[in-house]
Amino acid sequence: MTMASLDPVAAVLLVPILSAALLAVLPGYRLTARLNVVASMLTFVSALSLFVIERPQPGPYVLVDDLNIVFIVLNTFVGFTTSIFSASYIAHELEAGRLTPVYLRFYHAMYQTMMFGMNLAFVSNNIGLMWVAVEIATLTTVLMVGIYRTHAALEAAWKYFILGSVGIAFALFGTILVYMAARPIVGEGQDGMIWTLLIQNAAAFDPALLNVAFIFLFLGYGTKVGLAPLHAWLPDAHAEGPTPISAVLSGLLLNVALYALLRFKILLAVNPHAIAPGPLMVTMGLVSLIFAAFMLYRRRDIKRLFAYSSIEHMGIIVFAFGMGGPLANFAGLLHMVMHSLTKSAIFYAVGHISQIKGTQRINRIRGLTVTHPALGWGFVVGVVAIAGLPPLGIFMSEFLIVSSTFARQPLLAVALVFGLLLAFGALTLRLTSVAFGEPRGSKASAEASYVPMLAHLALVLCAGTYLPAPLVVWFQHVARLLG
Amino acid sequence: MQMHSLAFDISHTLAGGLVLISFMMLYQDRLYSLLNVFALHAVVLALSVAWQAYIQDAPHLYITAVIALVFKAIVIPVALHRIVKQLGIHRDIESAVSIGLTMLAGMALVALSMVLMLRVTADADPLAREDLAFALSVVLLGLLVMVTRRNAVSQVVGFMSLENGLVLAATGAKGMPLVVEISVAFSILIAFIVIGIFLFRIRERFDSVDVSALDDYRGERR
Amino acid sequence: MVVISDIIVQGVQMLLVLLLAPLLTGFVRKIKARLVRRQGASVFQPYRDLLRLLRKEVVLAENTSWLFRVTPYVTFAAIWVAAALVPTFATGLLFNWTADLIAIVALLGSARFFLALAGMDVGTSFGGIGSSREVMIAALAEPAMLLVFFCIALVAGSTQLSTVANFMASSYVGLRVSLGMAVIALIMVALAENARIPVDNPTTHLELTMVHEAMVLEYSGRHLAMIEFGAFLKLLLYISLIACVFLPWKIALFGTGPLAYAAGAGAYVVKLAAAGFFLALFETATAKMRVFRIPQFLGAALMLGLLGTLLLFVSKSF
Amino acid sequence: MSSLVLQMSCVAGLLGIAVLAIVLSRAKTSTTIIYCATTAVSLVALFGSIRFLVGEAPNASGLVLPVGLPWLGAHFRLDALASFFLVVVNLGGASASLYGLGYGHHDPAPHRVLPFFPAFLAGMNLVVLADDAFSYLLCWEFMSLASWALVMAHHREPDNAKASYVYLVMASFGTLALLLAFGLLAGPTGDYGFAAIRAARHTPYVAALVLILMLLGAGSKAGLVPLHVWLPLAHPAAPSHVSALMSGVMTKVAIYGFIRVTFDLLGQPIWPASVVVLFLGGTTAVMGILYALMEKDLKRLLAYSTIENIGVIFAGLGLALAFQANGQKLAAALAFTAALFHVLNHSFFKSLLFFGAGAVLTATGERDMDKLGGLIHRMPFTSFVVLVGCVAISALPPFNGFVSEWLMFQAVLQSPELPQWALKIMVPAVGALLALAAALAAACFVKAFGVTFLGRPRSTAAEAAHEVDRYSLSAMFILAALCLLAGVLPGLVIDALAPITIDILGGRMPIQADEPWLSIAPIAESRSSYNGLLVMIFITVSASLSVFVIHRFASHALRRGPAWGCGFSDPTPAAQYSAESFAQPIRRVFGTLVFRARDHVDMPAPGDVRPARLRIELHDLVWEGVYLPIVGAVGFSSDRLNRLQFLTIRRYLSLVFATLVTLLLVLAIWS
Repeated sequence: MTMASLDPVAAVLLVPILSAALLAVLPGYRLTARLNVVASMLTFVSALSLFVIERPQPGPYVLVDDLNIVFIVLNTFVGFTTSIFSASYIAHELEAGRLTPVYLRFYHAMYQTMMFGMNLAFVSNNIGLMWVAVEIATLTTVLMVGIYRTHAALEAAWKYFILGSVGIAFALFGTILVYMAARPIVGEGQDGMIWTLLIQNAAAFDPALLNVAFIFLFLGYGTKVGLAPLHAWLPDAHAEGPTPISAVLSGLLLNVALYALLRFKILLAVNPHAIAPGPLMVTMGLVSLIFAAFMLYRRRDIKRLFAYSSIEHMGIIVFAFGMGGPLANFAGLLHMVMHSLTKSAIFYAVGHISQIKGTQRINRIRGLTVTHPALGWGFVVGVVAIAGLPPLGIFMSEFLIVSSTFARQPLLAVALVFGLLLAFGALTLRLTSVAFGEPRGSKASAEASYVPMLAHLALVLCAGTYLPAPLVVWFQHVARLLG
Repeated sequence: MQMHSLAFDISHTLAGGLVLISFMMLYQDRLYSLLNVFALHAVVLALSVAWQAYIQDAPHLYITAVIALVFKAIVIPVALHRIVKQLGIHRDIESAVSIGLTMLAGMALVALSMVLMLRVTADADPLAREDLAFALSVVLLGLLVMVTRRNAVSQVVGFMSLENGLVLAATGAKGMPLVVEISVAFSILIAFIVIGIFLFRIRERFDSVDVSALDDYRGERR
Repeated sequence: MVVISDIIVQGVQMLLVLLLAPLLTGFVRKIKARLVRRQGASVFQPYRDLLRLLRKEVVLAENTSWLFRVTPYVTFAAIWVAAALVPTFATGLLFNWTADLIAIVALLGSARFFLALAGMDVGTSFGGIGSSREVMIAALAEPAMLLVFFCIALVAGSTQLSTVANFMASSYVGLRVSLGMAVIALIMVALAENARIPVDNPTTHLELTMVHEAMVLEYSGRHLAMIEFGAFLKLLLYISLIACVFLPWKIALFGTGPLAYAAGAGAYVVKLAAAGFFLALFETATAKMRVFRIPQFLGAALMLGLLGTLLLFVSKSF
Repeated sequence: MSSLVLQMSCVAGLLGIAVLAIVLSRAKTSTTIIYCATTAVSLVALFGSIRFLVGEAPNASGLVLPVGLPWLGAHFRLDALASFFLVVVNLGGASASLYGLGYGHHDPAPHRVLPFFPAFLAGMNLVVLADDAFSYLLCWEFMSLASWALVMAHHREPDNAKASYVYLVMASFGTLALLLAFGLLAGPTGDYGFAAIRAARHTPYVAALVLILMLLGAGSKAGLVPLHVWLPLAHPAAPSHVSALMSGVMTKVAIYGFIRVTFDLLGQPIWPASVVVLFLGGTTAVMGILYALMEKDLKRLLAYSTIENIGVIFAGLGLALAFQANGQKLAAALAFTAALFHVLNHSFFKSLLFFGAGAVLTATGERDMDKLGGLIHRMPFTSFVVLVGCVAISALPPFNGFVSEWLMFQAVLQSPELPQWALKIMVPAVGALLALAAALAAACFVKAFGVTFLGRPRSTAAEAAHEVDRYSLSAMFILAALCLLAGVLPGLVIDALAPITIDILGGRMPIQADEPWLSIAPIAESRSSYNGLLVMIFITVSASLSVFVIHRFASHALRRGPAWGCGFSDPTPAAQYSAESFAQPIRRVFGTLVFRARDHVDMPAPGDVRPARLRIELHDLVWEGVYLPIVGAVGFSSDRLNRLQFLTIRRYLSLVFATLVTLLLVLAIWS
């Protein structure tokens, strides 16, 4: 841990991997859970310290710039809160006997490994390394999705695994192509993969190669982002895995893939002759949004419901980045952050709910606000937030996206609004049935801490009404960076 | 980076050979023969990688070649033979699309990849260009195998041939770092898949592992 | 001093309408009787009826509330005020400025409103029939009347009855299609509003055909007297309305001394008589129509009114 | 500046009260405390806004808070228009709070009402004060959200779930429409401040689009047909004092939004806009009141009549647009004043009537008029004030409803000055529609009052009814008094509205204070004048005169006896006219066309003992023709798409493959 004080970047990477090794061997639930929390907190702290200390020079492997620091901090923060949530959640799972201590050890180790993978993906300055990191994160989540060993869980994991592998392959091919494009300019070997060098010379790259590369990268990482029609793994993985993992998947892993996409979008944007990635992203974003919105109506499993809502929001974000421009990019970033916070908060709530009620069937859950006021209203606020109602954060980003789009591309904005309204209808429909009406199901009080959920919601609420000026300046800078 | 024509021709022939073998895979309708063809595919890949290692005098590529040879050309096919026996998967492949159509689609894909790749501006060295074109077609053909075959084993085979395409591209890319690591990583991935098939007793096709089964558990039924 | 005289003239007018109203009804009844070769009661019979009713005791149904007892006076007062607003023999009277044509419609409307409520108050099915049919009729009659008044107001450039009357009397209005339509529509509305044949039969007591009568079925004694009196006034009001708007012949302008007033009053009586005669003639000549033909009848009035208003623009636009 | 600060601090106070309510949600005394607090704060805000409006030359003052959109901040501004609507909002808020002091104690779940009630008030205040697109929409949606929570207060009735759902979706639809409108106004650079928007030049294309979007957005909140469907569901579902706020005030806030954008931000209007608004207003008025006539649920009837009044207001605004587009300031001011006056009046009597409905609800537990009746004997005060409200809303003199109606007609009579033929023809037609609506409204409220309060009780609950508490009564009496006041002294109101017309239209009506005898003359006395005070005096004088004369000179003997009824003595109260039977003639006349109404009579054969049955078939054509198809389409497509949830992995792979190939093809063809 001494390194953490020395070099935060190293800490961000080392703390998780070391604690993963430690957790793999340590027995006992209480200790490991606590250790998990502590490790995540340390990671978060060291990530925060990235703001204060002067940044390390971009090396061949590591890079810290304005873009990824946002992601890292968000990532480590949600990782931290989720570890708190997972402590109480896993305790219940142990009592319920759905997990054995062995798997628990495995779970914690995997958790930290995944955090490591994601952080690595963020800080890596090398597109090959980034690829590796994303795959590490993916494969660990695959293993965790299947951790319950139920038929359903294995199915989900398997599906995730196969589709993920294809995605991996695509991403790799794209990466190779980028290298090929870069080689004549930046020369052979390591340099051909170093992001900072690439971005400097991208203007001279061979556009035709870049185009093909982008398509493969888009599909490869897009599979992880969960863009329709590459989304198939996402709902089941969310629904069958342990809820903390669902939270992390929605809140973080999707962002990792998105981050990779953004990197390459910037790369392409630099090259004048390459295709504009915008239309592609806008199309896929809209398709995902509207498709997911329709799918929301027929969901019966509460976790699948919110998994689809994640697809929907990823669609919105990709749409925003596809539109580009300072406003839309700002909105996209904001939306991404807000969605991570909100969606993970919702999954915390859903986790407690499904544990209390002993089911994930929506129609078996009713009148939560009556039986569990705190949980129920928290859930209400979360869903209201994710549905894009003020005074919560997502409203602001949606406001910016829609209004800025309508002024530029009215038809696109209309389609976007259509999707938003559809999704809104579905979510509120479920909300009214779950949170209100005659209570149904168990009324047992949950012995769980709502702190993570409430913390997230508080942040979202605050962001919806007041964004601190430094953060705004930061975002605007990043937005300009995204072009 | 002047490449004298012999070397060029050889690597070109090998790459072309890979594409050809991918086509052979497309019209296999017996499982065992498919596996054998795949073994051949792997061998040719190994050769081409080795050749690349030689002409680029990049010794680390030999490792990749060896992996390809040992792991893909021998271990995996054998393992799959075993599985086919043990799980009593019957021998002939039911394909979703008729062989003829598949062949036509394959042609189209190859044409597509050519069109895309030969756009690459001339100053990129021709070898890389040809290689990429072939690699892309191998990748696409592998994917085609995956989606047209209803049989888990043949789908794995498809995936592996796709991955061969990747390795071909990676090795063709002169001085590309991490190639070895990547090929190792992929071999592990494939091992996982094979083990998965074995563990989960996925007999006929991935379809038996279909999500509708999830719904017995979670009531996502229509 | 001027104010005093104003008040006097206004008072005269209010008393005049009060006195003439029963006489008009009696006159109409007499003519009707003569037309069907009956002797008929004397023209002063309505006065006698009223007095007798006033002397009788009131029998209230058990369920009735204070509303039932207040209504006769409210309706009477509303109609009376409305009548006072209409220039009969002279224009520019004191009250004329307090309200205009639209207000007159509204005043009659409030009279009907309370009457209909009173009908509901008893809690018998007859009151209900009466009220519901009455409001149905009103729902068509009122807009028709308003449209007629739009038409008039657009011609005269004012909804102020005195101004209208002056305009009609003084300047040469010319024969306007729309005014013709307006007068027809107004007459139709008047028939409906006063429960005359063909819309309603004031003399019937066959339950299912009656509208107005059903509504006031439970009234007796002085209450009935007030309501009857209100009805008389209403008839007078409509006739004098038509008279002062469409034939403001000899109507005295504001402030032209007593002589002019006297002449105006004479002319007014003549107009009333003529109108009463034609009314009687019309009623004897036609038969009552089914309740659900009434909407078509009034709808026609509505259309005429609207048409008149629209045609105005045609005639105005050049 | 100070007035604005005062308003803002009142809003802050309301929000604070909301938090307080959450804190002591379970406390016994919470109801009293909260409603007292809201009453006090609303009164302060009310007097502040009145002072600003009628005080010396109201000049707009702005305020920027460092919240909301970061680089913009939250702008708030108080001008004449805003202050008028603040008067409406806070008057409604104060009376509703006062009413709640009594009514709230009957609430089964106060902790589901108390926190949201102040928040709702705060939201409405903020919408009126907001001065940039973002804050406006934020507050707007916040208001919807709070009211939604209030509709959800009695969430155990299944109907309320549906009501609140439809409400929320429609509200969101409206917000998105407004969002698009503002996006268009703000332009790609995104200067969302109203000042910037006001300054910018807008092309006719933009203006037209914005108008349509505003009609969708504000119209859906205000309840313009065909966007009204949520209103009769949601308003009755809420607790009665909230229904009063939603009907009497929130719809007005929507109208404020419409005025703010179409009159203020868009600048000089174009005349075709007015045609659309006029048409929508007229049809909404007539449709709304016809719906109300068909209704037998008291609160739903009131909600539908709200739709009618909204239609009237929009018609007035349409007139104002028409005149303004042709630069006829005076006529425009007249129409605009009429519309605003009606806004004020409707907020009076609709709140009053909803309070009355709430009183009936607490007294009998019934909303179905066919189970009520005879309440005038058991609830004398309530029935009296409700009668006042009914008279006022039926636009009968000397009450306030008539004055605004009258002004409206005066504005209609200005139509000959309009150059465009379309308007020449349109305006009188709309006038006819308004007249029809007014007459039907009278019929509707005869029915409402007659069936609910008069006749004989139709159920034991109605027999056992009792008068309500004094807080509710006082709230109702205050509103009734205001109805009368505004009716007899309209001149004061008109003069108070003048600053707004000057602000928005640049013209004003003649100063009514100069007119003799407190009468009002919109253009000139020779054209038209009305004097509510005199009319009232004359009526009272002549009525009391006749009473005096009769009781002086004629008999005042009186005897109670059984009802005569032409000898048919019907023992059972069921034989009375019910709400539906009362509406039958009008159903026959209009319903057959508008609702495809059919009466199915099942008359048993002679000798058959079973009772004859009458079944009335009504179709809400808007719901069946517009909304059900949409629901069906969504359901259908989600069913179709839902199959994608059940594919096999190979199929998913082929999806991926297909996507890849398509993209590559696009690339090959494109570049």
